[in-house]
Amino acid sequence: MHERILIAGSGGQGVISIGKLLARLAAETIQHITFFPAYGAEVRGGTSNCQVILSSNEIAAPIAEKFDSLLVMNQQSTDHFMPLLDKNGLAVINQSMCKAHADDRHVLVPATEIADRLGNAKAANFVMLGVWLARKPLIPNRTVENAMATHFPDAPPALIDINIRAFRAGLDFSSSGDRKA
Amino acid sequence: MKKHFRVAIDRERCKGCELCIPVCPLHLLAMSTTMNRKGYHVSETVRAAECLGCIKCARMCPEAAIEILNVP
Amino acid sequence: MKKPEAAFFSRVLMMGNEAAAEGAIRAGCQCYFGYPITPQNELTAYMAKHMPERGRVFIQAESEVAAISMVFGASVAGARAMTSSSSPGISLKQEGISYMAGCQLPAVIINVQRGGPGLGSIDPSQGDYFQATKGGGHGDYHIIVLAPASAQEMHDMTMQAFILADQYRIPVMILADGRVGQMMEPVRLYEDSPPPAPPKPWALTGAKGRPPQYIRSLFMEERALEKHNYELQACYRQITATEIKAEETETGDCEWLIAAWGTCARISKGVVQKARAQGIKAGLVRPITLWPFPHERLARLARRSQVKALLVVEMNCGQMLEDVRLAVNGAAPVRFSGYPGGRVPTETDVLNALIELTKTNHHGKVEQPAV
Amino acid sequence: MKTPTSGYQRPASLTDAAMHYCAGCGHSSVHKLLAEVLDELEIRERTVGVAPVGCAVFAYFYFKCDISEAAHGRAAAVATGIKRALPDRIVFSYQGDGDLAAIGLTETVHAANRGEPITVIFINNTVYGMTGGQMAPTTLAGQITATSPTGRNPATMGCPIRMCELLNTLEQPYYIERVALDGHGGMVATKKALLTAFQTQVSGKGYSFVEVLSPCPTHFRCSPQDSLKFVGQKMAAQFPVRIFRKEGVPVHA
Repeated sequence: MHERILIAGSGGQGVISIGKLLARLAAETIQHITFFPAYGAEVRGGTSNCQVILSSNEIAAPIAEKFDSLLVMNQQSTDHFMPLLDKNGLAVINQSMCKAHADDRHVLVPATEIADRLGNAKAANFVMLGVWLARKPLIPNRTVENAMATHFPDAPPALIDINIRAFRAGLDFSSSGDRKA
Repeated sequence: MKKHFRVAIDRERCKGCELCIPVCPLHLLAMSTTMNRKGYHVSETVRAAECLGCIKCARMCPEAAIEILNVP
Repeated sequence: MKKPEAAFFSRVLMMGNEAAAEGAIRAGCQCYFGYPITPQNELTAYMAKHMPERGRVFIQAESEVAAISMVFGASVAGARAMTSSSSPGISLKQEGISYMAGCQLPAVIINVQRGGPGLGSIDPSQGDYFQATKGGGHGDYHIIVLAPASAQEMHDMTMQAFILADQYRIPVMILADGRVGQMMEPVRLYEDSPPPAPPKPWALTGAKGRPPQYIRSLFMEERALEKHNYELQACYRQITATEIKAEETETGDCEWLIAAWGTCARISKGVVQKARAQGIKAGLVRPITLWPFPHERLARLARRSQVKALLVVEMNCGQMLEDVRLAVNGAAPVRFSGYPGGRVPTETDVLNALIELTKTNHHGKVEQPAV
Repeated sequence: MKTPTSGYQRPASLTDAAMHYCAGCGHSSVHKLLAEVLDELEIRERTVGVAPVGCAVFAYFYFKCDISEAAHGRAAAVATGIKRALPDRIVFSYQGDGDLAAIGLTETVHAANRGEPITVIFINNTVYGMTGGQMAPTTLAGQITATSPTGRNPATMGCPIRMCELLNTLEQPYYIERVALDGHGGMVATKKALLTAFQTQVSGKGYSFVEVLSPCPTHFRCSPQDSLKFVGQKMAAQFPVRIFRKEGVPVHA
């Protein structure tokens, strides 16, 4: 197993948060992990992104050129990073904020709208994570839900609740969304 | 009983700055015409036995070259 | 016997900056003095949180110059002391580093390199190799320089740095970069009690029950400085004889030898695998101590008959390159693949450079390039 | 303090080394007074000093206490490091005007602002002595030095910095006093100020700062006696001699 993931969006969309959560939870079962939050030239113009590599083998280069998974949350990130998707890769695209043509490799999800309906548009990142994890079950769903409170100790319970519901909505979307497509 | 003092000047420490000379109320100090090994004209005592022990000269000496000793 | 798998679960995912900070704490660092600069801020913040709660010293100094001077003072007093910064801040610390080298004071300095010269960028860089290994400050001195390539090594090498610093009474620099500092990876934390510091009879702790002593780097007496410098050099020779570390990957039969350090070494490790998959017999030598530098190891490898050329890979315009050329001394051609703009090279970048190098091999040996 | 009738002996905290300072130099006087204070408070064996870069760089040859060098201007930061590592030791820095008020101004101000419980002794003689009498941050307006050959011109060279006043704007310092080595009275006052400063630290009260207006006969280009007059008249006119901060509270003259 060698999964290269890139999560990107605008600052405040919580892309670093879910990337870090993913890396932390993966560390419980997956031997080799590297997480890199872009902090330099890549984040100019208010964008934010992070890379997560999960592998059963030693990770030599801690930098990926192509990605097996892309989670992109705004148009700028989509434009910038879609060319980096591996030919067999999977892209989860926040349809609420991006125009992208659906093809086999793309899952279009109105993540911001779904989160907004649940009570907080900022939980869109967890919708995205749910959609992705339903397609790539590298971590048990329960692990993610259980970890919400411990990994975000400063978050108020109501927000954690919305995050969990957003995550579940993402999981559900993925299973039902396939049928709709 | 009246105490007696003696001014002791370490000639080799003295740099001849003369700061001790004007502070003595009894004018017991004066510049020597001879030099120490470093080439300074040094301060020396005249009428040393008259010292009152006010230690003003010792206080003034930057080099701590002056000691005021009790004489039994 | 192998340790039970439980140890695997006790590891924590940590940023390189934090892993270094935790390494320092577990090494018994008593005093930390820092000043904010990207991309090492997490290290300072980690120390701000965790040093005081252990009753140890943390100060956010008024400048890098002040921070290194506080390290100087704490080291004078016999404490294990550390500071961290990034390239422009390290330039400012060079004053204190030179003084500590002159005064033979142990200390640990972490440099999470960013681009330069000047403000440069905040992206990862390896542009401070010269500054670190050739003596960034004034005078005739060296410091030990260790180059980590992972969060785990940030942890382990920071601990090791304190041991080396105390052992040789010398400043030790961890020469990391923004990538290693910002990257999160699983880290197995050192669990034992801190390695004991050797006695420090030279430390200034008050002249109780012993003659007063002083610490200085000013030697005005006739030939005193000459003698002092020879003593320093003797110490450097001892370090060179015993502390050189380098890692080799697939060098046994390699024809194309990559030399790289830190992040570039890790990328190059991936390149070796990819090149071998294409039938190119590549190998990697990775200096772990940049000073002392593994000159002899490089020379030995370069002199092997099957080695056709070396490729030095760095995120700069060719700094370790000079040491490699000195070591190889004409035994094989040395080419360079550099990335000075803050961009971390990909495996493809380096692989292409390597393939290009193999193509220039027309007559069994590569011609020595001008640059 | 010793009563006059007990005589006077060379302080035990001074080594036997002959000091390298010029005849009538204020550094010699303050060294002597400082040594007396170490003796009287019986703190020599738990004191660590920090010497400056400047004329007093060799201070470690003259005191029987531990002393470290520091890079130029960094003495307050070095003293901070020592004091934080060894909080029960008595730590002082001894600095001239170039070291403390020019290159080391930042370190000086911030150590004071943190209220580091150290004692800072500031020798202000208005010139860089060791390098040959150049202009210092405290050089008086119109004063001729090697680098202000026609006299310090405030329009282009700034005005003399008053360090006590500057530090007295901070909240953390506990004791700040300026004294002048302008004669016998000045010697007594300086000794008293040094004693108070070290007592402040011994009793764990906080940051203490003593500025000593100090003669430099060589660069004042006059006799030691006349250099005392320069200190008492010219310098004291620019740098008022008084207590600025007592028990943590600013004192208004």
